[in-house]
Amino acid sequence: MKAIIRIGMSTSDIAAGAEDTFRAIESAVRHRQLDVTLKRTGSLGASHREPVVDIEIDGQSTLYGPVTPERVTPMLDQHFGAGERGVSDDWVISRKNDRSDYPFLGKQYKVTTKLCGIIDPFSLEDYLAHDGYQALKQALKMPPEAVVQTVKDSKLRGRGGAGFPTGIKWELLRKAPKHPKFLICNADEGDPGAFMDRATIEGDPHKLLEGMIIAAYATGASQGYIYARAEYPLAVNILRNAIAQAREYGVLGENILGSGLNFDVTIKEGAGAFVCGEETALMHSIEGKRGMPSMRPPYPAQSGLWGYPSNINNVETLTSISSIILNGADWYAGLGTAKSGGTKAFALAGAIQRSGLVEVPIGTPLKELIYDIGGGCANGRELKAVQMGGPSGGCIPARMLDTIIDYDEISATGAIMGSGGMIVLDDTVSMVNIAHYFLSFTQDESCGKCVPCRVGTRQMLNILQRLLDGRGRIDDIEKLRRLCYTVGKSSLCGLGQTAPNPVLTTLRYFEDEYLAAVTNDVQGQTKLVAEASV
Amino acid sequence: MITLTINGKTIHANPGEKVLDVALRHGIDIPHLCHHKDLLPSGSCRMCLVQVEGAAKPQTSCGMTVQDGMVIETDTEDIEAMRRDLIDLFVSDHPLTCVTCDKNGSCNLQDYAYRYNISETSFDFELSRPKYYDDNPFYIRDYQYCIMCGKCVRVCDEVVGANAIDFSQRGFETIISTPFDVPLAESACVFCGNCVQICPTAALLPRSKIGKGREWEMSRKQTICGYCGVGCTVEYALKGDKIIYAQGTPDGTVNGEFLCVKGRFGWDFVTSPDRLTTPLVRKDLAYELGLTDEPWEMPQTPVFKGKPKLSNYIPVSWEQAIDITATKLADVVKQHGSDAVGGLTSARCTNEENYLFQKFMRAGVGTNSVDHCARL
Amino acid sequence: MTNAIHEIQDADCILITGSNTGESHPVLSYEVIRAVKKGASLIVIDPRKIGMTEHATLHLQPKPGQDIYLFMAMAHVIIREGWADMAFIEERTEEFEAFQQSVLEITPEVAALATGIPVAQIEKAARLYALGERQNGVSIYANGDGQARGHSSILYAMGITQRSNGTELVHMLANLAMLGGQIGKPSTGVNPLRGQSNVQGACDLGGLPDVLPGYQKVFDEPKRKAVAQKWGVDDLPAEVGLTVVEMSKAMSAGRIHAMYVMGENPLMSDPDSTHVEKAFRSLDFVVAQDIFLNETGLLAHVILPAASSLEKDGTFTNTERRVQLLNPILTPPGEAKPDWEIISALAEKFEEKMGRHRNVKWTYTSTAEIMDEAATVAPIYGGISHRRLQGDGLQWPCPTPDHPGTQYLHAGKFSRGLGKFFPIEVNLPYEQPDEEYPLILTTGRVLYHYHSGTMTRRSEGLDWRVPRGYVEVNPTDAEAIGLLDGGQVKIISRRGEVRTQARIGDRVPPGVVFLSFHWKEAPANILTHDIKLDPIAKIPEYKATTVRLENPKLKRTKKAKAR
Amino acid sequence: MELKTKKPLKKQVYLGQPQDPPPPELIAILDKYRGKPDALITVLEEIQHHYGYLPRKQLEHTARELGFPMSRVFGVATFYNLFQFSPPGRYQVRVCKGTACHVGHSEEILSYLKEKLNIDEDETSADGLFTLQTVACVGACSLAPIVVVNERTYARTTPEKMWDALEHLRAEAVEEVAS
Repeated sequence: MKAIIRIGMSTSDIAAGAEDTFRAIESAVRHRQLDVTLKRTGSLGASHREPVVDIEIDGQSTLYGPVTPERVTPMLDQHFGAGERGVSDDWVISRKNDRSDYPFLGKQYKVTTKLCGIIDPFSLEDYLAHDGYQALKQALKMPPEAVVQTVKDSKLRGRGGAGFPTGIKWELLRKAPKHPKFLICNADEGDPGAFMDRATIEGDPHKLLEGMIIAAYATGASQGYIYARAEYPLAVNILRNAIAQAREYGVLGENILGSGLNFDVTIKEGAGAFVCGEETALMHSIEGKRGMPSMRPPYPAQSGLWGYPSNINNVETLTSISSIILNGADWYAGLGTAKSGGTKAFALAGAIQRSGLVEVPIGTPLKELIYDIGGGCANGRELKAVQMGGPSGGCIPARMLDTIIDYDEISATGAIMGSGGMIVLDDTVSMVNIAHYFLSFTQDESCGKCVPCRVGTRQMLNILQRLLDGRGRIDDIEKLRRLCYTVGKSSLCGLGQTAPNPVLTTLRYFEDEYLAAVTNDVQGQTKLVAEASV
Repeated sequence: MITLTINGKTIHANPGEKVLDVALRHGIDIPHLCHHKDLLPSGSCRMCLVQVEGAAKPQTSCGMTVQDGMVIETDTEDIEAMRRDLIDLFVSDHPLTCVTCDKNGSCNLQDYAYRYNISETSFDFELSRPKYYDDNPFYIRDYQYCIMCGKCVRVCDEVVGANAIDFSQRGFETIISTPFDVPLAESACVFCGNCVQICPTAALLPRSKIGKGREWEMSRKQTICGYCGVGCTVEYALKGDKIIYAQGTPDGTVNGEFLCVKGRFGWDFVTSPDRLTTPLVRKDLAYELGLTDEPWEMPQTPVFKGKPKLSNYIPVSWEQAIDITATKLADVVKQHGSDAVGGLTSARCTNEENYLFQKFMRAGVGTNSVDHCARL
Repeated sequence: MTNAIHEIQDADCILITGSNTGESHPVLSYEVIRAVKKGASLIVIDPRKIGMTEHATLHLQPKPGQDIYLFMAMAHVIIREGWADMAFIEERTEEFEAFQQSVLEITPEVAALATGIPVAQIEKAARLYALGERQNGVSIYANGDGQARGHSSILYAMGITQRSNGTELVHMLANLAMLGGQIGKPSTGVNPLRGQSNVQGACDLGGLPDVLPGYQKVFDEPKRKAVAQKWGVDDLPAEVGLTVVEMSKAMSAGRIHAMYVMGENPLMSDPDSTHVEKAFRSLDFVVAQDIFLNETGLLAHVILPAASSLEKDGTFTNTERRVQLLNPILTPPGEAKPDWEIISALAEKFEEKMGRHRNVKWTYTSTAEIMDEAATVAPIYGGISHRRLQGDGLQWPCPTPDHPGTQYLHAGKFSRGLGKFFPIEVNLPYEQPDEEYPLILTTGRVLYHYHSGTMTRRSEGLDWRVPRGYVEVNPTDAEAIGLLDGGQVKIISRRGEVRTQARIGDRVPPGVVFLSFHWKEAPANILTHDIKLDPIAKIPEYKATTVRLENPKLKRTKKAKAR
Repeated sequence: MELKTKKPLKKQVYLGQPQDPPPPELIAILDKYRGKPDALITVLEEIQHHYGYLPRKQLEHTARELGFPMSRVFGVATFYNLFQFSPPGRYQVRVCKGTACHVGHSEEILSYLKEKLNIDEDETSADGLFTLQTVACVGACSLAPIVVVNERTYARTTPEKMWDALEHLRAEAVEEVAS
């Protein structure tokens, strides 16, 4: 009998109490002298059922969750002991290897998160056993131009939010005349409600490294940086370990796998500034400066880190690469829509039945994601809107859930694809409150460099606060629109340019809520005017 | 040579130049608050946004390098409306106390508020940084007037290299400060005042200027600084016959707009009450010449132990002074020969004076023993 | 300066030695800062950690007086590594062989021993300077393939010249420049930074004992005669006169009986003040012409009140040889007059008292008229007139009225024809530390004050910032006498002692103390000496006086203990 | 305008910061980053990790030792959320402000704790036990609303439950001090 017990030990598992569960299982296994391989893994994504434990015996897997320490004994009894004693069906997530009996997992299509929750992120062997670094070996046999072309053909677009075609970005860096060149992985996942990148790194760090090395080979970069959030200590720890392993294995450092490629990766921990998600600010932060964005042009591909050509991709973009190389550009492009290939991961949260990390092909209707995978609105309430893209994004109303997940389609609604935060809002939520929430976040995180963002968002927030307090003035909505326009058009960087989005989409789809906030006061003001004229 | 079109006008520029610089040189007035020709572009004021053909969004002209065939509009209705809003936002965080403000008449923000006809903000007036520092005799810092253009930080870093100040905090609370808000004297500040010079508003003002008059009441005169050998052009603002403050001028030959602490703030010795205003003869000589009845003897206390005392002297007329000096020098020459007189000319006098002095020593007295402190 | 100030910001490498540029020439230091921010490399050679070292790529701290070894070793390395610009040397210079011979023995290892600077740093400095290597960024002088030698500029000041071997050091710097071909091009050259507003002009126009206006030697008969003729006299004295330091010796020796001092304060600025005071007191007659009553004025019999530079017109020549116009901003106080009017009246009267009836012009209607005359006398000013100086002024040499002036010297050809290499001999300071006087005192300036302080100490702000003198002491030397930061300390040399406040820190290395000479309460020149002057330039050795420190608080107890 | 400070400024000789050597533990940190111009943020992170906050004195040492202008050190330290200038309390109470938590009314938890502890955000309670902070998102949205105290996560919490938890911690601390 070959038995493996996998215990999800990602940050979210741990927050849900996975440490205690792990200890309980560990001591039980020792106590019972079971011949079982215990494996700490990343997260399977089913956050709503964490801590999650997978017991696999002779290839047959049973997935449990949430597994509290009290549930350990009956659960182990079930598989290794005297028989069934008190294991409730409610504890079981899935009894099928393909998880088709649990729609949250069964209906996803996993590429970047495929091995999360399956392998031990601290084990290089585990990664190698799952085709690890095969894509790199394959890429090194191709001319770098061909690698760039493959990525172009795959229709992979930057997963950081703006969706710029990755292959073109690589080509720009490849063609830049100056050396050295830098490759930066943006792992500063700053959107509230987004944790896809963290989960990916915590579940499968080598996949990111493999993507970076292939990118370095394709673009000619000699030094890589992973800019990670300091708030992600576990992810950073896992990455450090993976980098050390990769160096030892010979895929980082000089003359990688005998190909003549030299490339190494350094981790830079951010210190908490949302604006550092902006490329130029991120580079300033790597340089050890205040993370204030600078003007573009010059673009990073011309003059980036230390003034040298640089390329920034986010975690999800880079973790897509190895699968593209292994399975081919056509396969990847075929997953998505005509203009955009592959899959996209989302952190599904808010008023949803089944929350967690999900990955679906681009082109999937929102409805499918929310209802089939997420199980619809929680607590029997009515779904009002879906917020996508965090502070730079917007709210898509329930009636538009036929919209498919695609950069252009989502943009057309006024929201953005974003990095993958997806918050489901039910009918108890005030949309003015939501706009205020996101704007107060942006306003708080504004670097303060340019006036529209520094003062403009402040003034917008003041207006929203008034509306929330029922002190709205008659011209407030007009002013708000004017500010949205000016701030969006004239701000220096993406943070300011997209700051009005949460306001704009809520104004567009839920104007009545805004009007309601003003109306009271309109009457008041009318009354005042009337009194004055008497 | 690059050819581009701005507002329908064909313009030639050198490769590498920025659109804003080129436009300003050709008399196209693109509004700007954070731009300075000697500093790296920052793009923080957003006033110089222009519409570039083919670009979806307005572009920042101070940071944009000219390219052949560019077609640019600097004052479309959309852009002008945006600029108006920006000024509106600036003044929501900047008191429009122009009536009593010492910057009145030379304030860039005031100029734009005038241009866009903004007498008060249409938003909520909310002061983000009402901090006031009067911690040195050279200049005050009144941050309620600061518009965060960052020119002071850049000049301190890029030109002076002192790095006394930097942005601190973040967002709406961003402020320019010394480390831990220490007084300037305890920071790395060298009091060159170049930040004061290029501050577009009243956030940084020379202390000597405050309450001393309106800009338009002052006359301006330029000369060469009398301190070190660099030879900076300094402009003095005078009210009547009083210097109110000194500053660089953008077209200073050697120094551009920049000065040091002595050149900018060290001119007040000129009006010191210690200035010599009349020729003087020491009392012992005066007695000898019969100019006074009181006998007097020069004390033997070493000079550094004593204090310069005017009471050791009696004032005389110029005629007397010149006569006495000429007589005394002539006596020495007649008695001991030309080389018994030595002359020290001055590195702080003009070329003409030095020329005349050595001419006097050589052709008049007849000695080459003329020197100055060139070596000291 | 061989080159113009504005060229500095485009240099690829800047070597600063013996110049506290940030404090003594602040605005010129802005050019250096701008060059560094654009990626130029900066080598600072100074025993002290001056402000510029914060921006330096390389800060070399030679033991005071030993830097000649460093420069020679740099030359040694440049020749050894093949970094010398041989094409330039062959085409433009002479006597290279003799120079090469003189640095043959001075390997970096030898220099390292003498200066205390690691070999690797000497080699790096040699490379950066000779090849004009940048830290980053692209040289504006780079040609397409990026192979061109970068442009390196040397800036120096009194730290090099106020030494008993100052002339040799200057020759050595010129040798270095020629070795790398770093002269006669923009952003290169050997650039002395002149201290006073018009020290350059005072020299140009003959304020020196050995030259007539335009650096025409007094013993060069044809030139002297030509000047004499223009002035309307038969001939002029042909013997070289006395320098300022020599004058005070001559006063003591009874050879000089009267002094005419205009706008100077030798009592504060000359070495061995005690001796200078004695010398002045011995004179029959002293006339001081100044804007304030200074220390020297105290010993004068007649004081003539002069106008300050803000109260007169005329011209100044700055350190880059640029002649610029002054404009009066204020009127002189009381009866004070511009110096030229005073000299004019005095000369006229002097002629009269001498009973002469010569046709020598002493009376002028304006400074412009004086300049017109000077232009006919000094060929380098030949084309200069006030009318032409409107705007940006002119950089001499400007020999003719249609000459545009000269931005940098030695372009294509050296002024003297071929550039001459001077073989170098090692000479060290006269005073060497010993048991009694174990420390080396170097004097200099601070940002907020100017020369003997007569002006700046009467400026409210400047005096507020640094109201008192202080001596910089390394913690090691402070500890030895129990001296605390801010405590009183006595500095004693063989000539005298001063008492001042101590500033303890690592701005000076162990064994070195620094005192500026701005403070009459702590007159640094009480300590300095004029024993060994530079044999050619006659400059005293201000940068290496040996002293000892005493802690006045400690002295008594120590003595008591000894008993 | 008129000067707000009327009295004449006092003359002073400012001798600069005393140049005593940095403490050994700081040297150990700084030695790793000498000659690395990009290390400032990393150094500050390590200093904060060691001391729990950024002591002014150590920042001054850092600036001088590593050759950074002090203004830049201060500018960087005040820019990033992570850094703090005063010693934190024994427990760092961080209320998550992520979207899911916001929708789950984390605001109420924050204001309740503020009221109960009688402090504002980023302040430490008078007894030195609790420092109240907010965090943008801890990324455990399924457990919203969340409060993290030091390393421990309190999931799906409420104002009252959270206050109870803090009371419990306070008792623990008191007990520990007593013994």
